[in-house]
Amino acid sequence: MAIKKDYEDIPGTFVFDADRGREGYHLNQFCISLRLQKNRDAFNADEEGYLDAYPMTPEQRDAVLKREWNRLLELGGNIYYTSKLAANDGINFQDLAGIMTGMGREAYRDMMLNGGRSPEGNRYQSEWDEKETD
Amino acid sequence: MAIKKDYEDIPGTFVFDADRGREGYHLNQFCISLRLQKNRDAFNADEEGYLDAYPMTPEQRDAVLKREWNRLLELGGNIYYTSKLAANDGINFQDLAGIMTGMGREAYRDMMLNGGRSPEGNRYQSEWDEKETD
Amino acid sequence: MARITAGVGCSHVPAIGVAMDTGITDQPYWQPVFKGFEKSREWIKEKNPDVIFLVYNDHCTVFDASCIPTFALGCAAEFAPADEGWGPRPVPVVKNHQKMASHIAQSLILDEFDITIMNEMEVDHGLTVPLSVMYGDKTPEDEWPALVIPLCVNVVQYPAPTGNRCYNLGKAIRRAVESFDEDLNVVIFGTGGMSHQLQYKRAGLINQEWDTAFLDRLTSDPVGLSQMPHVEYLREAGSEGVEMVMWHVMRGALDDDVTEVHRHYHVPASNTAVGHIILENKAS
Amino acid sequence: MARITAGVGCSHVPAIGVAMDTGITDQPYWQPVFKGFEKSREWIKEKNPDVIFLVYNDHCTVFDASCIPTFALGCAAEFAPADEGWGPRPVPVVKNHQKMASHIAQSLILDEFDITIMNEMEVDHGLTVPLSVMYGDKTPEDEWPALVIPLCVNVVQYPAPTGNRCYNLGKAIRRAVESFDEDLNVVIFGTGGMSHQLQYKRAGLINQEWDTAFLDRLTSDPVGLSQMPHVEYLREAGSEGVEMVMWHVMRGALDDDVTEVHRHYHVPASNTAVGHIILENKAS
Ligand SMILES: [Fe+3]
Ligand SMILES: [Fe+3]
Repeated sequence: MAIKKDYEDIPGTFVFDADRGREGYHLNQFCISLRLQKNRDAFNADEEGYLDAYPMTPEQRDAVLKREWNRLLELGGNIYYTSKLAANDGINFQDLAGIMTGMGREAYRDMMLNGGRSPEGNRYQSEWDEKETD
Repeated sequence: MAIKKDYEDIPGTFVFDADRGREGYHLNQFCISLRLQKNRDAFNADEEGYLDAYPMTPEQRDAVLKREWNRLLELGGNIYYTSKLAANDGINFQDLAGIMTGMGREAYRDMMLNGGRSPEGNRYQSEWDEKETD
Repeated sequence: MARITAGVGCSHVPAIGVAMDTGITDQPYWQPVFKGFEKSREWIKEKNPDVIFLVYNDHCTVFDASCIPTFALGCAAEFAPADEGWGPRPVPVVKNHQKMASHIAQSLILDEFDITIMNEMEVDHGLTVPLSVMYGDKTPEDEWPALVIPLCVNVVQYPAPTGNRCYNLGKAIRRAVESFDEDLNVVIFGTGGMSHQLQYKRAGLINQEWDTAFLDRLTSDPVGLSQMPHVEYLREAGSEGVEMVMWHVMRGALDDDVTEVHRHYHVPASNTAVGHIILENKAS
Repeated sequence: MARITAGVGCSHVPAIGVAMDTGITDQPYWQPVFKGFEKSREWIKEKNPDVIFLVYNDHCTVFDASCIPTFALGCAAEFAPADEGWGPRPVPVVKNHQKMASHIAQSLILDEFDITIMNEMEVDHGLTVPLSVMYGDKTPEDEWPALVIPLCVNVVQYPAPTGNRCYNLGKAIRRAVESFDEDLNVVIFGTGGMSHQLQYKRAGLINQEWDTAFLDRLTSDPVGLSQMPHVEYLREAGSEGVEMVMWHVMRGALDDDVTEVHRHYHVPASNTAVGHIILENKAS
């Protein structure tokens, strides 16, 4: 594609562009349906049955059922959509971030109280690759 | 309002601007609901009951029930919406125009076959006013 | 690289669709309407575009009054013909070049056009009638010979986008198409018009002189033509004649210099003057 | 004549709304967040705007992925708080100045901004949290002290409108407001940000240095600031930091010269740096 994705070298980040939006469409539409109580009730009563109405891929469906929060993003989900599924489970944005970063709830909360994740070393994928090979 | 309505002196014409759109909102939303067969069936089975779901003015409601096609436009309807009500009644765009112009179906069709209504004398309200006082 | 090679201007009168769908195109009333598209059907078979970028308007069918986008770009995989009050037209589902459509959407937004992206959408006669007149009879079991990227323009709720904005949008669409890597032959359609008024006491207005000048100026003076204020369309070409602003999108996407390869004009189809033009880039 | 007298930039973190709605604003975690809005509440009581033009984004609540407008202007009579997954916020329904909103819509479209008109719309925390922090606790039985015209900007599906486009939209909004005949005091809000990333392995990114420079340049270099490319927001301020483009709409609607009358910055609120600024036109 001739529009260069100049944002693809940001580490640990998905930019929700058209390609991701196409891939995640039905997954995201499922998630947003949970913003209404009647849909939350129906989903919680029968998750598998409720999901049948959304033609997502088997991988996406599996990630929903297993609440694999990072996998959902890797498969085209967007955080504002997947957070509706998290809200249904009683997980707020901060605790969801604790899970996605692999830090856990307490360590993540402490990081935020100490000023958050520094941009230093977190701007380019190459900086993360270096860390891993250290 | 400081946006001048430079189109208000066109005779026999409503320009569907924001003021008309606000006035006709529920009337038009009722009309467009008839684009679906299940709604046409429900409306045709019980017009009054169906209209209760749309908080239009008594005048608008009355004009719907009486199929007063010009009155519907005067009360904020737009032709693309009101034509859905006409379609439900089996009236197509051309016959609807025959009614709205007061010419009747045959005379209107003949006018169209002869090249349509000339712009001469039909550009400004003042031209119509003169004709009336002739 | 994808490239836009030609533009088609075309009325999209619903009654033309009804005439085709009910098989009455050889009746004396309709015969001259369709006669003028014979050459067009040969032309498009010859041209054989991969993709049609089709500029049209919805007629309060798919978009109700709750949400009125100025420019809505269809990015769904396909678009089913809508029920407009008398059942959906019996024509094929319209298939999109979805990847190109979303490339164009991204490009247009970065180019500062404030597009609304539609990932689900049905389409009304404004889109399907031009396909029917150009490609002839097709049943729901057939396929349209080209993929179609729909751009739906608000021309019902005043104000429509200006002619100038539409013309510049055409230029931005061209930039977007030319930055798409696949080798594709794209034809752009501008639809609607010509002069017509469907409503109230002035219904039936037809202005052949104005229509003819409009068709002439598409080749001779496209920039000047795009500067026409809304009130002139409304007064001279009827309240629904303002649909003609969509032709400027088509014209803007072409070269400054074009060749008119075909024109057709006939009165009436229902309440409407039927107008049609085919313009080719000289280099193509 | 209506006039825009001041601009407010303000984060709209949902957790701030939750803290207010559950009455925990005096807990040590939240106390410094709300402390910084004490002066703002006095200021807005003093300023007492008739209308707030509120630029915000929906967070996949009211707009799902089927229809994604770049700029959606709320023209409905009122806007109810939406259920975002844990029930609607217990705050007043938002009342519009409907006539002014549709005047602005018409003016913007004629000014070649391709607005989507919303005649029915609910609103999420992006709109209600800034009202709550500025006006304090309100129950559903209360009324917001000002009418509100909402402008919802797409910042979720890439690409958001450019900073330049947002800045110029602010200028067009000003022209629209100033051509409205009623004598009204209008304050414009730009909301969202500051640096934050809610998603994936880099979640929790905060860039205080970048945020501070952004707040500084709103007064000293607004035009230069509006030229920042999307990738800089994404890289430096986190993937959700791109919300900051909405502040340029606010800034563009003000005079070139403004006075910063208040600033507040605090980390954290949930995953986010809270930023807030009040700018007044010098002449006001
Ligand atoms: Fe049309
Ligand atoms: Fe936000």
